[in-house]
Amino acid sequence: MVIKAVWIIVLPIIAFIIGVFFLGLSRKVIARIHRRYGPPIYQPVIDLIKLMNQKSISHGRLFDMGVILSLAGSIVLVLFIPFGGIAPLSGSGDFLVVLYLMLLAPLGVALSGGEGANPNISIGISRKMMLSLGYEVPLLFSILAVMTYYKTTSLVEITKAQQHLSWGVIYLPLPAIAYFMILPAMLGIRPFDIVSAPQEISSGPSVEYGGRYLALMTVEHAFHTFIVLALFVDLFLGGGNPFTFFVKMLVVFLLGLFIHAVFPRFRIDQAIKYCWKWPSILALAGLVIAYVVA
Amino acid sequence: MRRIVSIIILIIIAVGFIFAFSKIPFGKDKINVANYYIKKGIKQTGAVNIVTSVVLNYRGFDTLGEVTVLFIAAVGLGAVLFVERKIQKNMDDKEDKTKRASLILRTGSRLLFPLILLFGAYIFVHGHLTPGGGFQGGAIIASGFLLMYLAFPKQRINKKTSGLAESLSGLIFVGIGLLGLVFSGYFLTNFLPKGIPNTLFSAGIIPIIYIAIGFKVGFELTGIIDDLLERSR
Amino acid sequence: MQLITILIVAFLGAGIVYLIGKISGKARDILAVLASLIVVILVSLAYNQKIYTSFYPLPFLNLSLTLRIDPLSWFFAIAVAGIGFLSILFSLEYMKHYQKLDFYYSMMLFVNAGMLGVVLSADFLSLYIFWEIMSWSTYLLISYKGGKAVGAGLKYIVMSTVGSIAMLFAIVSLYTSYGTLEFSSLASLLQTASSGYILFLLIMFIIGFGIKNAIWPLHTWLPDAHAEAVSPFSAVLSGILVRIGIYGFVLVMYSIVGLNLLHKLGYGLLNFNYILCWIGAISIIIGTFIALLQDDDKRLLAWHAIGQGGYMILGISFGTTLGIAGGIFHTLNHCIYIALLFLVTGAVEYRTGGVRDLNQLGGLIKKMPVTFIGGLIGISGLIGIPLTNGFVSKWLIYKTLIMEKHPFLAFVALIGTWGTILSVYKFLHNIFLGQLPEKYKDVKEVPWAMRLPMIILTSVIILFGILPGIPLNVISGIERSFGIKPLSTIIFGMPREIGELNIINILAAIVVAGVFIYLIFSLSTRSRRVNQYDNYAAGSFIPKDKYQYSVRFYDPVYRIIGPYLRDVVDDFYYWLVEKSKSFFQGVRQIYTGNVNTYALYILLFLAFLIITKIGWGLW
Amino acid sequence: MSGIYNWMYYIASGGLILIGLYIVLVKTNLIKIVIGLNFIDTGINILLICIGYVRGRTAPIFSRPGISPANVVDPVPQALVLTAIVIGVAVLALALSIVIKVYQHNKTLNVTKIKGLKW
Amino acid sequence: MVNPSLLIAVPLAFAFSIPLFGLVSKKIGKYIPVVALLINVGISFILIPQILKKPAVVSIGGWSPPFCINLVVGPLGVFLVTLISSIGLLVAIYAISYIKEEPTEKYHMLFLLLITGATGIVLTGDIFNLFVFFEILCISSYALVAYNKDKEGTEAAMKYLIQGSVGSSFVLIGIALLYGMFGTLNMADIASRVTSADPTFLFISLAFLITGFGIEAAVFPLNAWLPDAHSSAPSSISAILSGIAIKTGVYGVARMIYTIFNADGILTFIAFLGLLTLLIGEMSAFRQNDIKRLLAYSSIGQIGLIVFALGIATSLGVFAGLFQIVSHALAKALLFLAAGYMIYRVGSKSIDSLSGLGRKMPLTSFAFTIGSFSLIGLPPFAGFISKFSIVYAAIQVKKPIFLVFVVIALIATVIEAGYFFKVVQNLYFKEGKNVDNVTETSGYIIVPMIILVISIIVIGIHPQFITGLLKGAAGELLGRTGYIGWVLGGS
Repeated sequence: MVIKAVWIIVLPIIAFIIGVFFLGLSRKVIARIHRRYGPPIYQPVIDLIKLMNQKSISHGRLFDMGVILSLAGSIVLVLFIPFGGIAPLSGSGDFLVVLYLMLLAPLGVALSGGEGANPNISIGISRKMMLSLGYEVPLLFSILAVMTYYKTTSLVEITKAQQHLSWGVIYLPLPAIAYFMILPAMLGIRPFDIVSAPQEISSGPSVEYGGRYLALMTVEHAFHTFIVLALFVDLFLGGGNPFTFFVKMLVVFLLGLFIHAVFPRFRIDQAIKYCWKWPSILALAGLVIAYVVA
Repeated sequence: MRRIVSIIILIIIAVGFIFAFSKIPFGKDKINVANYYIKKGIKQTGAVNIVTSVVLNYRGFDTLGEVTVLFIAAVGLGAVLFVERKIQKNMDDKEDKTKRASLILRTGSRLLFPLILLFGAYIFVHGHLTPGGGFQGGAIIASGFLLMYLAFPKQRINKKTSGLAESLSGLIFVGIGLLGLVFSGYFLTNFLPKGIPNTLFSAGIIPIIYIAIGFKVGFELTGIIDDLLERSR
Repeated sequence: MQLITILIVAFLGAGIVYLIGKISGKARDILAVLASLIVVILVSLAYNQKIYTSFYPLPFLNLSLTLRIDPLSWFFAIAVAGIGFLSILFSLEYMKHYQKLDFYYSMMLFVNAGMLGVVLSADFLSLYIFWEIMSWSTYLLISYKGGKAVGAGLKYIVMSTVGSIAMLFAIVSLYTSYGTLEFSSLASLLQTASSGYILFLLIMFIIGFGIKNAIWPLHTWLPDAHAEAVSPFSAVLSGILVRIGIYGFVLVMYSIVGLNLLHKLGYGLLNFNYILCWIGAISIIIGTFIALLQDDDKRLLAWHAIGQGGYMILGISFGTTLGIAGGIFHTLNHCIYIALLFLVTGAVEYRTGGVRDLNQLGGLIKKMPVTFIGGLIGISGLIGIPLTNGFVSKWLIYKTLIMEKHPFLAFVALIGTWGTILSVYKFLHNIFLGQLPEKYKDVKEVPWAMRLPMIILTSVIILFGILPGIPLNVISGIERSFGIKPLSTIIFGMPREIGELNIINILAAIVVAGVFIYLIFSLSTRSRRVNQYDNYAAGSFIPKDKYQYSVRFYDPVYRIIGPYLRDVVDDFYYWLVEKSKSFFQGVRQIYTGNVNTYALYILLFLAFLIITKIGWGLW
Repeated sequence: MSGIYNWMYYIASGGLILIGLYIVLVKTNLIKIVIGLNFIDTGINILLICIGYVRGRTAPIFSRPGISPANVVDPVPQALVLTAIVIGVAVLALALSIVIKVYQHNKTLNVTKIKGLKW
Repeated sequence: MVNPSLLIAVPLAFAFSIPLFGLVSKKIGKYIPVVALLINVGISFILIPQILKKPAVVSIGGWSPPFCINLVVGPLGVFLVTLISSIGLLVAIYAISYIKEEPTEKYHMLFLLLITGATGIVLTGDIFNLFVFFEILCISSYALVAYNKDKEGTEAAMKYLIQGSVGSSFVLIGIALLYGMFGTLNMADIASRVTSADPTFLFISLAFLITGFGIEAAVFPLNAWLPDAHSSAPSSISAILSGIAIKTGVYGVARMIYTIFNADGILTFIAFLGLLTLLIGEMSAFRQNDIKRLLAYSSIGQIGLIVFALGIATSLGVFAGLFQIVSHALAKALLFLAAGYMIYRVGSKSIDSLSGLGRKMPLTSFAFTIGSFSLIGLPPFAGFISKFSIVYAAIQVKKPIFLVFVVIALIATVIEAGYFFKVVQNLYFKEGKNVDNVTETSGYIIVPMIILVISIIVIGIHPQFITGLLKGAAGELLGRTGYIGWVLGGS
């Protein structure tokens, strides 16, 4: 019980650190691919401290609360996703709960941005919504394939079933590939950075954010990155202890970054069509196989 | 097209008729219920004319209906051809297109009219004795009026009086029926003494009803003629 | 006696309200509220009772009308009474500017009374009678506003009549076969029936109840009717009236036919349950994704009512403990949040002068905060965000689908949820968020009589979201009465053996995390409040009132999916109606007006009769 | 020969009825149609009389001596015919009056042209 | 015991006396039908309990049954007489102030005679007498249809007259054939002898009779007169024609088939004919824009339903058919009365012009609504019970063909619901164009409508008021040996 309580406090911190690390890493890696030097890996931390002390504007109560809700949702989510076998709250909610809790963060941003009353925000949120509709199709197919295959809705049991190298990716390669293909869309990185495209819509939903708002959003982004990757590892790569878990996350992240960094940015309709085409077909095929096999 | 279809249909119906008629041999004695009337009619009704006894006694109710039908026709005709009095006056004032009848016709009809009336009265008064009766007599009376109309197109019967006569004679018919109900418990029963058959004052209510019918039919038919004549102007 | 009292109060209330209304408008309003309140109280007093009364004999048919209360009927009765009361309360202010209010209130009470009658009936004849009363009074209320509502009302009542005759057919067939119409006796008598007959019955009842419940492909009346009815009545209509269909499904499938027989129907994939759930799934897809395309807020909600109906069907069609519980619970939840959302749109209409076009609204959050919160919580419930009631029921349904190995159905359900998110966010965003147009500068929050129902419904959503055990307890009572293994519940969620769901932990986690972040947030440098025009526009000047970027909010998606999402069923019905109209037109040409022809008909008939006898020797 | 003799009256009555029906079916003039109706009536009256006739017997009026009950025809059809004639007259009169009105309104007697009411 | 012959004699006497009263005052005439029918209603209500105990056979003229005309007052007769005189009474009250076109006293005479004819038809036990009363009914309705003397009325009357005369001729031919075969005119007597006759012959005479009565009953191919006549007559007459006159035709057909000929074989065909009538009627009504024509076509449909129910020929089926007669008579009379006054106020028969009348004429519109709801068969109105019984009866016979029939009949109900609901919406929920100075009716117009509304609701809620009578009536139609027994005294 005490251990659990400790983990409840520690796990978000770990997630935060890993997430921020990935943020910094991605900037560095992309810079290197672009033949730039890039900022130091700890740059996001510096940014955060700076932002917390900057002045900012607010458009109203919801503008504030939305950001808080968004971050709180992400933090809570961390507690439900096993991290190397550690999942302090997984008994209070299964994968379905996770799927729904994943909604809190974008909803918070959307609400907050909505009150921001900036056309760019509206466009950004609209794009975010549509994009999520796009990637949810293959995502749900692959998740359902996993759940069908392992006959459970509990993430803990899914990871448990993948002990001893009997990873999900071996039995369910197609859903895994599909998940991997939409990973950048979920993370909002290239070529799916349409939501926050700085050149087109001035960073979209975060255009009105400054100071502490931007800081919290960055933190949220870090958590989000952690969650998406952790989920992938849990579902397809068999979890493992915290260290191997981290390594697996890192590998997935870098792979994704390398592959996707070279693509140009999609238009939103292209993105949706892409999501609904290959990843969906693969994931659906995976689901059918899982359904037949299970 | 329509003709051909019609003829085919009519042929089918004709075949039906043939089938049906072949089961009713012509001229054979098929009298069933009517034997009762033939045998007991004179005794029961006092009328030697069995047809009359059937019409007014055994099947008196039909006759009441029949009278009603004629009444309806007269009333309905009046209703359908009704014109507001004012308009009619205007028409009268304009001009009268009908020609005056010839002298021979006028004189002849003046001569014949009372005779016709008398004959009609004779027919309906003797309805229970001889062929004839109220309807026939009424029709004869109406023909007398028709003659008068031909001879004197401008003259009219008094609508009010004729209406009253119609109404009263109808009421007499129903009233006699109701009296029968009162006296013997059946509607239209012959509650009066039957008298000696084959004399004028016999057969109880039959002559009374026939007289009423005679007046009624006479006035109704006259009324119908009058109405039609009125519209023809 | 108690049940009879409820119905008498309900029906008499309707009548008296009309008469009083002729004397005084004020008294009528008070009386209407009182009548509906008394019904609520009376129904809640009947909690956990089992009553069975025969209240009206029809000796010439050898039948008597009966009423009963059991967990199922109580559950629906309280929902009916509650929603009825709240929407009448809401009407007090909302309807002020309308005319024919006597008629309106009386019919509202009448619809409620009809629904109560339906759920309290203990035999099919009384159910049918109350069902029809409910149908025609609904029709009158839908048409109440005139204009477009007339067409909507007609569409509704014609489809409803079709449903009624299907139901009537089934009922009469039951009666001729078994000589009784009481649920309890039928339940035992039907156990020996052939499965073909059961299937026939079920299909007929599904047509009957399904048209009310607006399952695909019987849904086409619903969007028009919901959109065109006055908002308080839309709340009743969508919240509970439509869901009386679910009551019917549950009643027929589990209370009367029973699980044993249900599972014997059909072979393999052509199983009855399976087909029913695919119908539900199609309803979800059609409903939520067509909702995405709507620009009229009530129409959008209306399509969601169809979609959410699909979830309920999905839940109840499996006949597992979890599934039935999920389906019934979702019915209740839906009734709460959709009623709330319709009241919200009503409030917005009330203050903006009847604007329903999402593209013309915006930014009302600053003017109508209570309404906004209602809307927010309402859509959260509709989506099923954790901590709102919709979450628990949807969770139960998904869980059932995955446990029963129907991943494809689960996919449909989940993707339906995403469609829901998109469309209801648009609903919320376009009404309350974004720029406030100049013309709504002086809009005020709605009066208390309208706020109160919204507040009550909002708190119920949260309450059931956090303490799902309260309603689930009643629902497990319902399941017990069906003879199904009842759902074991704890107050905060599900016990361990069913699945991992403990709302209180989630709540605690979110609250703690939220408070923690709020602390950090407020410790950091303060921010400055600015007005809505003071924001970043890349340096360009944006004129007022041209600042709406919410028109055609999801345009790229429309372009991709729009062509596939035509309501073909509706088109088909219209085509059918048009074709039959021209056919009818043709039929009446036989009355040509020519009397020769008429005589020809007569003789043809005679000749036909003769020829059948002589020619063919018939008869 | 006796066959024809037996059938003659039936043929007359049936023929009148059929002719009347034919007129009603085919003729377009209202007056003619009314006359056709009258044909039918007459045909039926003859039919009734035929049915009541017994060969070799006399009218059922016992006003002269020598007429025995065994020697008279059926009185009932005669009574019926009386009624039927009156009804026929009534219908005829009413029909003509209505025709007069129709003519006033339509200025024609052609039924194919009087089609104000249809469908 | 009141003598049932008074039921005919009283209105007849009053009808004949109207010109006499006219001498006293022109105004009395319009009250005479009310008085006469009030007496009739009283008599029939006194008769009901007595007749239910023991049917009465009353001879006219005092001879025993086969030898004279007699009235057979069984449950069916007394039921129909009560219906006829009640509806007649209400319509007579309505007509007091509705009929303004001269010559009103002639109208009232004809009206009273029409009712007399209908009463005679259902009471008489003699087939030729039936024909006579049938003619009374028909001829007075020809005259009344033409009563307005306008273009439509006379045209409709002309068409009605031609078809009606052909029909009566057929009836007379049928009677002549029957007389030729059996030598008797008493229906019970004929009924007791039919088994001895050649079946082909019997069928041909039955064909003539069915066709003849079918024209008045407005069964499908024979009903072309109905829409014209019902829509062009004065509305009070439309109400009577729809409410009563066509029912007597149905009575005629039913009496012939059930009692006289015992023609079981044709019953399914009759049911089919009814169904066809129902479909054609409802389909034709659907596209109408003339409110009275719509109601007229709806009458065709409802008659089809009645005939269908009678064709089921189980005791429940006949019961249901008779119940439908009641509910249709009440509802359709109500509809015609209400529509009649709306038309009078608005000045147009088109449905569109009735828009918005719900506000201006609330009571009339309410009456119209109740009537149409009852016709559609919605609870808690009378029409529901009858429709339910019909469906029940049709399914109960357990013949596949009747299952198909009942499905089709129910589909026709949907069509009917479609157009009636449209009209109701028109009344209440559409903006009226030129109804500003339309006012509500009052007095003699509204009373009958209110009574009809109340009776529709009361019968709908408490059908037991009439079910006993209807059961007896159904028993009379189906139990022909009983009928023969009453009249001829055997068994």
